[in-house]
Amino acid sequence: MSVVNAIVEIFQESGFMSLSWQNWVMILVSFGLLYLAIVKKFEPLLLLPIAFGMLLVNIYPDIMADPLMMSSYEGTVDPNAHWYDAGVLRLIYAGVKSSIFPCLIFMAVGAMTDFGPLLANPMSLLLGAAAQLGIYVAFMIAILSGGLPFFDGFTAKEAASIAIIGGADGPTAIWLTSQLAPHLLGPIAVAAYSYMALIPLIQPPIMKLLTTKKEREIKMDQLRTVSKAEKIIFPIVVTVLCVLILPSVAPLLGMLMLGNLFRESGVTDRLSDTAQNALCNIVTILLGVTVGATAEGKTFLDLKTIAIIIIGLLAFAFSTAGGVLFAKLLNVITRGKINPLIGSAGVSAVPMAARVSQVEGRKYNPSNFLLMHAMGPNVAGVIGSAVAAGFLLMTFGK
Amino acid sequence: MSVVNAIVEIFQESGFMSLSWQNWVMILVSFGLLYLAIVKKFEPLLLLPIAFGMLLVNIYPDIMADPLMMSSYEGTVDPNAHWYDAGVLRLIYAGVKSSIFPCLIFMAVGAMTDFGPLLANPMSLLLGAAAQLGIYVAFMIAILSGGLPFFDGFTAKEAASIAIIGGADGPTAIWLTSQLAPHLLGPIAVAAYSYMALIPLIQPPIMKLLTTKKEREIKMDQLRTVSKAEKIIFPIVVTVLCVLILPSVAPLLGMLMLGNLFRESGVTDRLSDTAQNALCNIVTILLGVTVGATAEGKTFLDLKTIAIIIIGLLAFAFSTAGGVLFAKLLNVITRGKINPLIGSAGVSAVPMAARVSQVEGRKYNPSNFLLMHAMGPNVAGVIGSAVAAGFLLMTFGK
Amino acid sequence: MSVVNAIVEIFQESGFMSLSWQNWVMILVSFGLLYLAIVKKFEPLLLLPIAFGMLLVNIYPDIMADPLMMSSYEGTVDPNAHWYDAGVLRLIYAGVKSSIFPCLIFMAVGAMTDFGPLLANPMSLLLGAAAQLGIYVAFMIAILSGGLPFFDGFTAKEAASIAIIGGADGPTAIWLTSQLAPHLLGPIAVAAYSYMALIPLIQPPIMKLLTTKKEREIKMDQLRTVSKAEKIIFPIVVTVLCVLILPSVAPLLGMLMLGNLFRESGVTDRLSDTAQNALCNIVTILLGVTVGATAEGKTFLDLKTIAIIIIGLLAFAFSTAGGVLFAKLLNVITRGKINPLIGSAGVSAVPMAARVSQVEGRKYNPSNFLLMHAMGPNVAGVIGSAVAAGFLLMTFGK
Amino acid sequence: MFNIILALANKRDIPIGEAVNISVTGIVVVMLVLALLAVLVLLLSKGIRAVESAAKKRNGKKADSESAEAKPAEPSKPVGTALPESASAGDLDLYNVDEKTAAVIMAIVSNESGIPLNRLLFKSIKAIEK
Amino acid sequence: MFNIILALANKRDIPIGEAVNISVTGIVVVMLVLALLAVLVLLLSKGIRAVESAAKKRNGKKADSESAEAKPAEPSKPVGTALPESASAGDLDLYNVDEKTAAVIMAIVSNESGIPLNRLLFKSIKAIEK
Amino acid sequence: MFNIILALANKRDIPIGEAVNISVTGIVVVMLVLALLAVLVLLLSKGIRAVESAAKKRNGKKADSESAEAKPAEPSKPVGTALPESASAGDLDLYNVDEKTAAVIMAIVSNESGIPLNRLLFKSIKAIEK
Ligand code: NA
Ligand code: NA
Ligand code: NA
Repeated sequence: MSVVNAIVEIFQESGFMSLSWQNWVMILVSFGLLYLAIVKKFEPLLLLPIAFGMLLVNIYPDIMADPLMMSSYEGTVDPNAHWYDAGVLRLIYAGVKSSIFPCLIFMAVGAMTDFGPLLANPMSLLLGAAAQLGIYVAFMIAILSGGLPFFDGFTAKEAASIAIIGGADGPTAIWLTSQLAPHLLGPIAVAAYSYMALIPLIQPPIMKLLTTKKEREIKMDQLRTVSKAEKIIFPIVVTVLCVLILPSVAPLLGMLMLGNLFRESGVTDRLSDTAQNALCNIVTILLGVTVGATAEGKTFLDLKTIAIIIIGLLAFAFSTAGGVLFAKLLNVITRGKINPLIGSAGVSAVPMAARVSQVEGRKYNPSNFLLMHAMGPNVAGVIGSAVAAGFLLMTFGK
Repeated sequence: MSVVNAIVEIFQESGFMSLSWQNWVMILVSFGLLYLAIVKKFEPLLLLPIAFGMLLVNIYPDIMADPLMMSSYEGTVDPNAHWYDAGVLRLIYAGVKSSIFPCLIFMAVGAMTDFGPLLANPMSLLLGAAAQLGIYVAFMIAILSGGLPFFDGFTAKEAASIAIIGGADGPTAIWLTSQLAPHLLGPIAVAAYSYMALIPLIQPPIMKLLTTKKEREIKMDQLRTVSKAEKIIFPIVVTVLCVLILPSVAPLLGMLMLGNLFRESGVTDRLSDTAQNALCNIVTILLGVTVGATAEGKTFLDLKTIAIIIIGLLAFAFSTAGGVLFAKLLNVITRGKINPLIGSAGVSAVPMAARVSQVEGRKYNPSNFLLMHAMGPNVAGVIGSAVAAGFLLMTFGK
Repeated sequence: MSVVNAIVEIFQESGFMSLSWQNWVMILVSFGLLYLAIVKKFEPLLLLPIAFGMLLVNIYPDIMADPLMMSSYEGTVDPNAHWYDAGVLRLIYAGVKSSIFPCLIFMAVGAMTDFGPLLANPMSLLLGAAAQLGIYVAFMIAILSGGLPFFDGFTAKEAASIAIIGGADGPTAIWLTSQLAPHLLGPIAVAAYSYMALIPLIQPPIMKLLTTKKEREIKMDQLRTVSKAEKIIFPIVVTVLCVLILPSVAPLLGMLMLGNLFRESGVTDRLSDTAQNALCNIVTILLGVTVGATAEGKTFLDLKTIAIIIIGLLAFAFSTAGGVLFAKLLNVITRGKINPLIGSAGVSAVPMAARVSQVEGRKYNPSNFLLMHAMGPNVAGVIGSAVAAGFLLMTFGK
Repeated sequence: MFNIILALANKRDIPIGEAVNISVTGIVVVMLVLALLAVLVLLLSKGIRAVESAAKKRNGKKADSESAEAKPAEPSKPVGTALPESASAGDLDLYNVDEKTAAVIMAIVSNESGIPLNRLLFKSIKAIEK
Repeated sequence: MFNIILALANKRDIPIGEAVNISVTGIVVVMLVLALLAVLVLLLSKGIRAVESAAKKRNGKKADSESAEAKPAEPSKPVGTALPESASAGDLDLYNVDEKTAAVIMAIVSNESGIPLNRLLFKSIKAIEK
Repeated sequence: MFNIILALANKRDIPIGEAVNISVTGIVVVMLVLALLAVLVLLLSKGIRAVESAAKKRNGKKADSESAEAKPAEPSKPVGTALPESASAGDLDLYNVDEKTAAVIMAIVSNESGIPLNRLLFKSIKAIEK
C-alpha cells in the first residue's frame, strides 16, 4: 500500500495542487502566444521563446527561484542557499539583468543593418526622431493613468519603461525595463514584440487618416549611392556624438555601432557573420526564454498589465502619427519632395515598418517604390529609440 | 650555478614530484579513454573532451582549484581568495553545477529529435517507460552493495545517481548527479557514455536470450504518417503534463521540448539550427572537459568507481531486459503485431539502440525493417529517463 | 524655460563636461587604431574590437565601472552596489580576468594549427625556443628602465608582462598580463597585436643584417610526410610533458592541444569546426572589446605606455635575432642544410612570420620555397611562448 | 536471508524497506506518466485528424465552387516574411532572386565555363539592390 | 480640468508638471541629437566626396601620364592577407579556383543572364575536388 | 657601470642579480623543454613508423595469402557511427530518409549523370513532407 501512499504524496506535491489560478490562466496565455508565434508567424523568433518561458515558469515557478536575491533589491536572502540553488532560468536571466544580452542582440542588429539609405538622405534622421513621439505621449498617459478610479497608476520609473514600448524596438525596451522596472519586464516585452508584429495592422489607418491622397501619390527621387568610407565612418560618428551627449546610452548604442562597423569595415566579415548568426541566435534563445519566465502569474495578471497593453498600443499609434506628421512638414518645406507615408517607418520595427510604407505607397500610385526611402527613417528610428531610452535612463536611473 | 639551482627548484615544483600515484594511474586511464574515443570511435564527441579534462586535472589538479568552495557545500573557504583564483575549469564547471549546460544540451537533443515515429505509435511510450527498469534495479543493487564485506556502500543520493546510468542518457545522468552526488560525476559520466557506445555489444545477447526465434521474425506494419500539427502540439503537451506531475523535471524536460518546438514549429529554423550546431558544440566542449576534470585521481580511484562500473553495466542490462520483456507482453496483447526486438531501443541511447534493433531484426528475417518502429521507443526512452530522473530528484533532492 | 534648464543640465552631465583630457587623447588614439585596423588591415579581427572598446571606455568610463571590485584586489567595495551595477563591459571582462577567454582562443588556435611541418622536422622546436630570446631581453630592459631619470620603472610582475610581448602571441600576452599586471593590459595587448601586424616591416632588416647572402640562398630539402598517428599523439605528448614540467602552463597549453586534438583526431570534426568559427569569433569579439576597454585614459596615457611600446619593439627584434642566430648555428651543425631565414619564423605570429621567411627567401633565390620549412618553427613558437609564459607565471604568480 | 538484508539496512542511510518502496514507486510513476502521455497523444491525434479531415472536406467544397466560377489561378505572391535571414532553395541561398532565375544562372555558368554543373558549388545567388 | 490634474499629481511619485517637463525635454533632446547627427552626416558626406573626387582627379592625371609613358599594366599581384581563414577576393571566397577563372565565370554569368554584374553577388566559387 | 646597475637595483622590487638569473633560467628552461619535446617527437615518429611499416608488411602478406585463396573482396560494410545527431552516412545527413533509400538515390544520380559516385558530393538527402 505504501506505493499508493507515495503516489498520493507525489500528487500532492504536483503542480495540480500547488499552482495558483493565475498560473493556470498564464498557461492559457502562453498557449495563445505560441499560437500567434507559430500559426500567425508574429515575430516568432522571439515570441516563441518568450511564450515557452512563460509556460515553464507558470507550471514550475521555482525555475526562476532566486533565494540569494541575485536580480532584485527587494526580498530576503536565504542564508543557507548556494548560488546554484537558484532556478536555472534565473541564472541565465543574469544575462538580461546585466544588460549583456540586450547589448549583444543590438550588436547583431547593427551587423544586420545597412545605414546606406539613411546616409543618402540624412533628413531621415529627423523622421526617426519624430516617430519617437509616442514614447513621451505614453509616458504622460502612464503617469496620468493613476487618476483613474480603482487603479493605482504607475511610478515614474514604471511609466518610463512602459513608454519605451513606443520606441518599437524590442532589445531597447528590454534593456531599459530590466533596469528601471524589472517586475514589468514580462508584459512590456510581450506588448513590444506583439505590436511590432502587428505593425501592418496598426499603421495603415493612421497613415491614411493623416495624409491627403495627393501626398500619398508623391514619387520620390532616386537615392544617391553612398561610398564605403561614409558607411565606415558613420557608426563611429554616431557613437561619439550620442554617447558624449547622453553617456548612459553607451552600452546599447555602442554595441549597435560596433556591430555595424563589423559589417561595413570589410575586414571583419567573420565577426560580422557570427554576430548576425550563431551569437545572435544563442542570445535570442536565452533572452527570450528568460524574459518570458519573468511573467509569473501573480505579477503578470494585474490591472497594470492591461494598462500596459492599452498604453503600448497608444504609444505605437502616436509614434506613427509623429513620424507621418513630421514627414508632412518636411514635404511642405521641400516643396513636395517627400511622400509623408515614409514618416511612419521612423518608428523603427525594422524592416516591417518600411515595408508598410512601401505597400501603402503602391496602393495609391502603383509606380511608387518607397522601400528604400522608408529604410532611412526606419533605421534612424533604431537610433532614435536608443537615444530616447538613454534619456529616460539618465533621468530615472539611479 | 644559480641557474642550475633554479632548474632544480623548478623540477621540485614540477608534476614529477607533486603528483600522487593516483594521478599517474588516471593519466593512463585518460589515455585509454582517448584510445577508445579516437581509435574505437566510442561516443567521441563527448568521450574525447571528457578524457582530455581527466588528463588535465590529473597532471595539474589546480586547474579545478576551488578556494571559495563555489561548487561544494563542504570544505573551507579561503578568506583571501578572489573568485578568479579558482581554476579555469572550475569556473567553467559552474555551467554544469548550475544545470545550465545539461539543459542546453537537452535543448539541442530536442532540436535533433523527430518524435514522429513515437506519435505514429503511442504504444512506444510504454516501451520507453519499461526500459527504465534498470534504473530501479541499479538503485537497489547500489543500496544493497553496502552489505558486501570491505565495502562501505553508497548513500541514497549516491545510489540514485548511479542508478540513472540505467537511463542510458548522458545529459540526464550529468544533470542528476551534479545535483545529488557531484563527487561521483566523473565515474558516472564516464560509465554512462562508455556503455552508450557499447550498446551494440551489450544488448544483442540479452535480446536473443529473452525472445523466441518466432518473435524475432515478426514483421511490423508500416507506420502511419504524422501531421505537422501533431508534431507541434506534442512537445507542449509533454511539457505541461510531465512538469505538472513531477515539477522538478521542468528544467531538463522543458528545454528538451523547447528544442523540439524550435525544430517542428517551422518558424524558428535559425534557432533550431544554432541549437543543434554552434550552441550544442560549444556546450559539449565545455561540459565534456569540465566533467572529465571532476575525475581527479584521489576521488576517482576508489572501490566505489569499480562498483559504479559494475552496477552501471547491470543497469544497462536490466533496462534492456525491461524493454524487451514489456515488448513481449505487448506482442501477446496485440496478438503478434509487435516484434519484441524493438523493446530494447526503449533504453534511449538515441539512435544506437534503435540501430541495434534494426540490425538484430534483419539477422532473423532479412526482409524486416525495424528501424522506424524502434525509433518510437528510442525517443520515448529519452522522456522516460528524464521523468525517472525527475522522480529521483524529487525524492532525494533538498 | 524649464526645458532649456533641463537641456543645460543634460549638457552639464554630458561627456563634454566630464571627460578628462586623457580621455580625449585616447579617443584620438582609438581613431588611429581603427584606421590601422580598417584601412591598413593590421590584425583587424582583434585590433578593431580593441580600438572600439578603447573608444567606448573613454567616452563613457562607467562602461567599465567596478563598484564591487570584481576584477581587482585594490579599491573599496561599494556596500550598496549590486553585481549588476557594474558596467556591462566590466562584467564581460570577467571572461578575460578568469583566463577563460584566452584559453578558448587558444583552443581555437589549436584547432587551426597544423603541426605537421614541425613533426616532419623536430629541430623546428629549437628554433621556436630560441626565438623567445626577446622575452628575456625585454624583461631585463624593463627592469633596468627604472634607472632612467624621471622614470619610475616597472615592478617584476610588470616587467614579466611586458616581456611576454616578445612572445609575439596575443592570447598568451593577455593571459599572462591579466594575471600579473592587469592594469597594463591595454597597452600590452595593443603593442602585441600591433607589432604582430608589423612583422613584415620589423623582421626583414634584422634577417638581412644577421645573415650572409650565401646563407639566404640555401635551398632546403622537401619535408617528409607525417602520419595521422603522429599528429594525434603529438598534442597529448606536448600536454603531458610541458604541464608536468611547468604546471601553471596547463590552462593555456592544455586548451591549445585540446583544440589541436579536435582537429587531428578525425572523430570530432564538428567540435573542431565550432572551435575555429562560432566559438572563436564570439570570444574574439568579447575579449577584444573588453581588453580595449581596459585602456582608459588615466591609466593608458602614462610614461609607462611609451616605455612598453619601445620595449615591445625591442622584444620583437631580439626574438627575431634569437631565431635567426640559432638557425645559423643549426646550419653550421647540419653543414648547410638549414636556411637561417626560417629562424625568424620562430617568434610565432602565425602565419605572418612564416610568410616573411618565404618572401625574403625568394628575394635571394627565386626557386626557394621556404614556407613549409618556416611553418615548423612558426608553430613551435606558439608552444615556446606558452612555455615561457608558464615559467614567468610560476616565478611571479601568487 | 531476510536477516542479512536487515543487517545491511543498518549500514545505509535509508532502510532497505524504504529503498524497495522507492524503487517500486519509481517504476510505477514512470509507467503511469508515460501511459498517461500515450493516452493524451492518442486523443490528440484523433482530434487533430478529425479537424484536418473536416477542414479538407470544406476546402474540397470550396475548391469545387471556385473552379465552377472558372477563376484563373492566382499567381502565388510572396508574402513579406518576418524573418530577416534569407529565402532559401535547398542548400543554395537566394536573395531577391527567384528559383527560376537562379536555375538559369547555374545552367549558364556550367555551360559556358565548360565546368560540369556537379563540380560547381553555388552557395548563394543574390540580386544586388539597384 | 486643471484641478483634476493637480489631484492626480498627489498620487504620483512625480508631480504632473515635472512629468510634462520631462516629456517635452525628452522629445526635444531626441530631435536635437538626431538633427545634430544629420548635420554631421551632411558635412561628413561632403568632406568624403570632396576627398574622393580629388583623389580620382589625381589618379586620372597619373593614369594619363602613365599611359603616356606606355608602360604595360602591371598585373595585380595578390598581397598576403593576414587572415588565416581562406583566400578571399573582396566579398567572394574562392576555393581551389584562381581569381582569373572566377572572373571569367562571373563575366559569363552576367553576360548570358543579362543581369548586370553589379547586381549579381557571388559569395564563393569552389571547384570540387576531383 | 657596475655601480649604476647596483644603484638601479635599489629602486626595483627585485635585485638586478636576481633579474639576470631569472632571465637566463627562463631561456634555458624554454630551450630545455622544447629540446626534450624534440627528442620525444623523434622517438615517437620512429616508433610509429616502425609500427606502421610492420603493420603494412603483415597486411601485404595477408593480402597475398588471401588472394592466393581467391577470396572475393569483402564489400566494405559501413559500421554504425557513434554520432548521436542524426541518421548519418559519412558526411551525408539524412532527414526522414532511411539509409537504404539514400543509397538507392545516390546510385541513381551517379548512374544517370554518368558521374562516378566518388566525385559526387551529397550534403544531405531530405524527404519533403507531403
Ligand atoms: Na524607434
Ligand atoms: Na532512457
Ligand atoms: Na613566440
